[in-house]
Amino acid sequence: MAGTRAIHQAEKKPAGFFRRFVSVGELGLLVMLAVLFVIFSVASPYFFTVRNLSNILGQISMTLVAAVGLSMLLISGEVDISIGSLQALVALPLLVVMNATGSFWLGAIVALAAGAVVGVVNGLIVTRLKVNSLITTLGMYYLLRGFVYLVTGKVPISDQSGKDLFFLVGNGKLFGFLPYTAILMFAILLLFMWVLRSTTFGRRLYAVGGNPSVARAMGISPERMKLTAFILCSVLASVSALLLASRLGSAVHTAGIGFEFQVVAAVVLGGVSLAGGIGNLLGAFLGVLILGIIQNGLGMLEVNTMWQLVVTGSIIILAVFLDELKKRHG
Amino acid sequence: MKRKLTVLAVVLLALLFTASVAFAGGGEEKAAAAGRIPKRVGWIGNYMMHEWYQNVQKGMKARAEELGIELVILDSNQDMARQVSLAEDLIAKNVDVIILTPAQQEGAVPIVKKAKAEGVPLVIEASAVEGMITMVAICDYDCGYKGGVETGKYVKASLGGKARVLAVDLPMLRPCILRVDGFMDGLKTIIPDAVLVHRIDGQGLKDQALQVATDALTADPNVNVIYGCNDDSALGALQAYRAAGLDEKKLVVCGTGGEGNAFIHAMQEGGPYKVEAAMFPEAVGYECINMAVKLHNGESVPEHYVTPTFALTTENWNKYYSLSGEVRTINWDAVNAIPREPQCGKY
Amino acid sequence: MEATAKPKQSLFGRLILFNEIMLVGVLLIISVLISIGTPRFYSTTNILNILRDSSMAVIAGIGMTMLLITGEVDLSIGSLVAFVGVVTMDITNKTGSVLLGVLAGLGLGAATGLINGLVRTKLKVNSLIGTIAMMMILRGSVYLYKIEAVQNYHGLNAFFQIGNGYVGFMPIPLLIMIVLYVIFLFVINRSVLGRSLYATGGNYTAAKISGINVDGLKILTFVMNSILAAVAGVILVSRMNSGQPNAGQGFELSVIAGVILGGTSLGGGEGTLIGTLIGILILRVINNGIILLRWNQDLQIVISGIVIILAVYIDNRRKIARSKIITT
Amino acid sequence: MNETNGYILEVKKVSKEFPGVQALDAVDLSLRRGEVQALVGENGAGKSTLIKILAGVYRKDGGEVLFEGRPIELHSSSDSLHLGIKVVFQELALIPYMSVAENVFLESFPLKGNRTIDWKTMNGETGKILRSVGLDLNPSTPIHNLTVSQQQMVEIGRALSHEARVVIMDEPTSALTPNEIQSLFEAIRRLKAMGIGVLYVTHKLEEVFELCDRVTVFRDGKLISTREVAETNTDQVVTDMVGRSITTLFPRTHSGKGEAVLEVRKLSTEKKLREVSFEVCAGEVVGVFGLLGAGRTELAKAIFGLDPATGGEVSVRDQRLKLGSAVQSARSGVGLLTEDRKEEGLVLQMSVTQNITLPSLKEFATMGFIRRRDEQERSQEFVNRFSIKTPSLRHKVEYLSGGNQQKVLLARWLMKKLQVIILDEPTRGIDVGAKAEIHKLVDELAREGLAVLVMTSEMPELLGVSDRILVMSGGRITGEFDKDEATQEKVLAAAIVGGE
Repeated sequence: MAGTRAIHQAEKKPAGFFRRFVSVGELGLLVMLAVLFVIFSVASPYFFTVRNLSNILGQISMTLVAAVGLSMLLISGEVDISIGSLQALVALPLLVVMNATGSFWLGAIVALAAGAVVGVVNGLIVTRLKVNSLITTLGMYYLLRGFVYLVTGKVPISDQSGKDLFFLVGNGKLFGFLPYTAILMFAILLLFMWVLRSTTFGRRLYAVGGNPSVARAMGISPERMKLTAFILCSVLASVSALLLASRLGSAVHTAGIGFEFQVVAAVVLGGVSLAGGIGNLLGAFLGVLILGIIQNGLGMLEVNTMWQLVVTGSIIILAVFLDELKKRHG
Repeated sequence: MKRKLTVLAVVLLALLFTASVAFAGGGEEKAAAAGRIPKRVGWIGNYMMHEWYQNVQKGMKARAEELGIELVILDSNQDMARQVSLAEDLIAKNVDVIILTPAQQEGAVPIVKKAKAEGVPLVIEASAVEGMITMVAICDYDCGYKGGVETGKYVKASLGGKARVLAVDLPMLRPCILRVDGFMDGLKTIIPDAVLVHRIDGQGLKDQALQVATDALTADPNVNVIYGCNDDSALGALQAYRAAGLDEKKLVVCGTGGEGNAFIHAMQEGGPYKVEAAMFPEAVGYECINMAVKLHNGESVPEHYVTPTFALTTENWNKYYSLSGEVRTINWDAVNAIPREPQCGKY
Repeated sequence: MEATAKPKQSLFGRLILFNEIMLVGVLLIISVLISIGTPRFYSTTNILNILRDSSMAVIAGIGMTMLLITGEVDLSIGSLVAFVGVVTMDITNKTGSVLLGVLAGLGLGAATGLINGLVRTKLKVNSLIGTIAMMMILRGSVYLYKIEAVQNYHGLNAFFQIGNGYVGFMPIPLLIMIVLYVIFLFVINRSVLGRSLYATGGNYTAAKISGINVDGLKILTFVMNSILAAVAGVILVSRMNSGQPNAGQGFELSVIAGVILGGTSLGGGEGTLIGTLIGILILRVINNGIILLRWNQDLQIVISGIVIILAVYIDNRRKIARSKIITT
Repeated sequence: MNETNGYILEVKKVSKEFPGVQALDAVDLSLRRGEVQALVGENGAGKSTLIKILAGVYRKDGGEVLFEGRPIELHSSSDSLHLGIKVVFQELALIPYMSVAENVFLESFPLKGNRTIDWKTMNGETGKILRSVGLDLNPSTPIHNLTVSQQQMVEIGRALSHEARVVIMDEPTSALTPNEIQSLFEAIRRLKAMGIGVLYVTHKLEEVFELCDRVTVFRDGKLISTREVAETNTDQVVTDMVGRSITTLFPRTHSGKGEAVLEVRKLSTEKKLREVSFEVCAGEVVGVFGLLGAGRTELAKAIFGLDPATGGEVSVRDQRLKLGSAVQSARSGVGLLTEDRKEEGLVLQMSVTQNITLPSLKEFATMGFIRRRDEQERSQEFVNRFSIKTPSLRHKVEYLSGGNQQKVLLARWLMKKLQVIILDEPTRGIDVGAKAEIHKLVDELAREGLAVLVMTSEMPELLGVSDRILVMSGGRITGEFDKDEATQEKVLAAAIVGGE
């Protein structure tokens, strides 16, 4: 069956198709991006300014950091929709520890550890108990959120440590225009671009997502790879949670509601396939950037929320459709 | 091939941004500091699609027009992360004053800091944020309290002096908790032995309130007072009560807010919906603009500017509102005449 | 081999039932536990309340089950419920005719389903993403249509009755649910259409080769799903006696959760209406019990989450066990 | 390590059972260092099962495997890989969206430092390896851009790229052209020289005599013989393989042909077919032969309308079909038995009955509702008539043996009144017994006056079952023979013309 798949691939697609496919893929998004840039710049004098552009970078950073993790998970052939609830969860240990010890770093470490634990749980349920990842994380989506409500009693934990560092992480800017969050975001993006392209782990992730049985025949354990992917996804979601907490200056029980859909939409928009094995972080980045710019631009144009919803929804459908079109006629 | 593309893409993006830096001159120049009246005021609403904010907006727009202020209205749509971004957007748009309705109080602290840093005056609407200069808001506790007193009177007069209360709360928001507390305290001043038999979370949504109230009323069918921390909560619970086939003669409902026209219809139909702890959103919006002007001119302002609240009843509601078709208009004189508490009984 | 096969078969037969039996067991256990905690649970009023309240989720669940059987999903029904409610109420007010209002609501449902179906089959957009987008579009549109809640101005009693009335002791919504449930029980288990749903979800190409018009079938299923969701929307708006643009938030997930809990697989080709009914009731009973017991309401989502994962895990064990018995 | 006997790999009394099939029945096999041993036998003889056991894909039920004299347990693929047992599977085991080099080195990438993948070395090495098997292409090309034969060579390359002690090849030449085959043989001889043991599974006897030192024959899961190639000949091997003469295997009773039923004119597809034209008459069985990737499956799918066609026309009894509309073809009496049963034929979650009646449901329906009893009775008929071995009608097809699954699919089409039936590799992966039964059924179909089109890559099946033979290569029809003028040589010659 693995074979027949490979054969069909080979015979469906004429040579050179892949090149066109990739280029069309990213270039298509780049064109879309450029078009949006032009439209918004023409429509609003405030859009195309250093300040606003640096704002955009700051604003997309949370989505992107999480998107990097989710992309890798999707490439491995699984999905996680509990990251929104996770954002609310991991902010708790951060704030609690930070208020207790006065150390941001200590808090951050504990928070990331907490995130990793959730990743392990998700991963084990999917790989060991063989429960479909969408269902598993749907359960977690409820479970984590409820847990947060219970332990916080729906009272936010605000920052008593008065650490400037904590505020700066999410709100500070280098040279007054480059947000620290953006620097972190690009660092993480480039790091994992490298991981996916240049490390055994990265390539094997594609193998596992592309065809688990073949991977297994090559002595790769899909289970172990997917588990790792789940952990990475949760940890990166936790990093985004730290940035959010810093931007909010507190741990808020309602944080991250609907975040998971936002990230999934952006990543798929960027050409990462829900089927696994296909996609790359450059695409994911462009997907996030496009949605971020749409949101910011429509805000700049004072478009009301109703129209924002309608427009964003339509653009998502359009983008995914174009992607499909491209895949069909190479 | 792929690597080439990556490079290409990064380069392209880099270009776009550097270009923008070069471009930057245009938007960067601050709007020339205005005279007495700010040129542009920006409002970050929290849930603009909700009727309450629609009416706050009415008041704001009315006042802004009177003073010839350009009003920029944005909506965080209950997304805290978005709210911070929008604050940045507004600062980028060089507004003279920002009015903020926090999607979440604690979550708004960084915005206060940002505004301070950028030297943009900030008016907070609705709920207090640590480190803020000033807030325009009702007193939630006192609003509920007034509702409680008025409800108590009705209970004493028509329901035999016993009050068993079902409160449909929204514990997610502190103001709602305050309202329920206030309501009970107010009620107890008239009916000392009033009991809060069940306090449920209706999420401020009518369908949710309906569902949880259905269950709660099964647990305590002998409830005779329903209090909702907003109108939808109260109306949802009332629907549940009706559906349960319980006797409407034995019930009084008190809603909070006067967000839209729903409570007026409810009162007009002559059912158990007797009391509305009104919060006059139009007035809130109106005062927000006034406060914005004050701040712009560096006048001294109170930390909390209290806007009026009043317990409306089936008899007197039309002194404050008139409804023609679906358009409700506020009677300013009556509303401004309402005595306002210097500061709230509880925060 | 015939000889060895025989015992397997009977065991196989029993195992087939296992999932539903297990679910019923879970439902009973939970009910008993709650009844111990509070006598009120086991009262006709409460049972009827639970059933009447679940009717909306069950009706929508029928459609969602069929959709999942064909291997698709629809996340836009929550927003649709709100939109249908507002339109139904508004048209009823404008025309003074409940019938027209309801028809308008169902029409809107059908149209939405058609669009979802076309987006899936013609534009080939994955239904998960496509309907997330539709969820946003509908939520935006309902507010654009009417920003404030629409009241039942003429206080039409007929309208109020749809969701709150009784026939004898039987709540009308429950009656509607039972009728629809029985009809679709037959459609899914006994009709060519039903069989085609399973075939399409189980093996797309095989279904195609067998002469089933798979894309047409999927579109039809999307439409049926949306119409059923619209029926739920009509019941909800009548129960609220006003069209609320903010209604139905999270409705889609709670329905899907119930359906999955009922043993319908996300992969397509598997699922039963019985399971869906029980699954949704389990979740509803949990919520009901937690309030009756005056526990912290936040436990509702925690417990639901745990139950979902557990149920699906057990169902998997069952499938694995079965395949072992058969294949070795 | 044990040097006393020259055996690097020994299989002793190994058995494996699948539901309904005893795939391996206590077989022995021993492989010397530096030897090329042929393993031959018909489909279902157990060759592939043994290979999968040695590859760690299946677990053996009984017996033992010795590697260099030491007994070993192969729990997973990595076990065999670490021992240096490399397998080239018949169905390609490659990852379509990854590059050639990555697929070759998937097992362990060359690293720079100890983290980063060393693309330069990897591509370089891959280039060398590919050239060593006479393949010259850019290592960074993604797999799905290659022709099937190229993919096959890449797989072989992968087996050679690592520390191999034993190389097992499962019909590696089925898709290759003569030149490619020669370079493959050279590569294998190099392995031999390096003292590597090669187990070479094939059904092409000429290869056995050109390349191999010994030949082992399996039949119906049992070891029949192991002989020195030098001391045996084709006839002997064939008798071992078949155990009976070809004629009894394929009872072709009927060959009265009626008027043309299926007519294909200049049928072309974007990817493969080039103006294919032919016709099939009522009661006629036309066999279509071609190497892997010649376009057999594409032809079947294009005729049925499963794949879009770019040009040409297909008509059934002078009624022209809408190209690319499977629904219409199905409704106008065309049936398709796909090559890949599980992926494209059966609905695994459904019962035997439900699978059989799927295309003819309407016959059992009144007003769209199914008359369950009718359905049960009719399918029971067919289950008996085809002697489909199943515990019950409610039994899920998923759990039937390959042969019985195939019979279910045939029953499906016999139940429906058809004009034309297209059978794509109808006996792939089916044990010899069932195979014969299926050939009987094909004959039966023809006798009922259907036009039958059989796509096959099995020479004996082709020669046995068809009245007329079409040979395909590179998406074209490169030869047409009548039953009696057709010979293995002629057919193969035509199949290689213009092959990729």
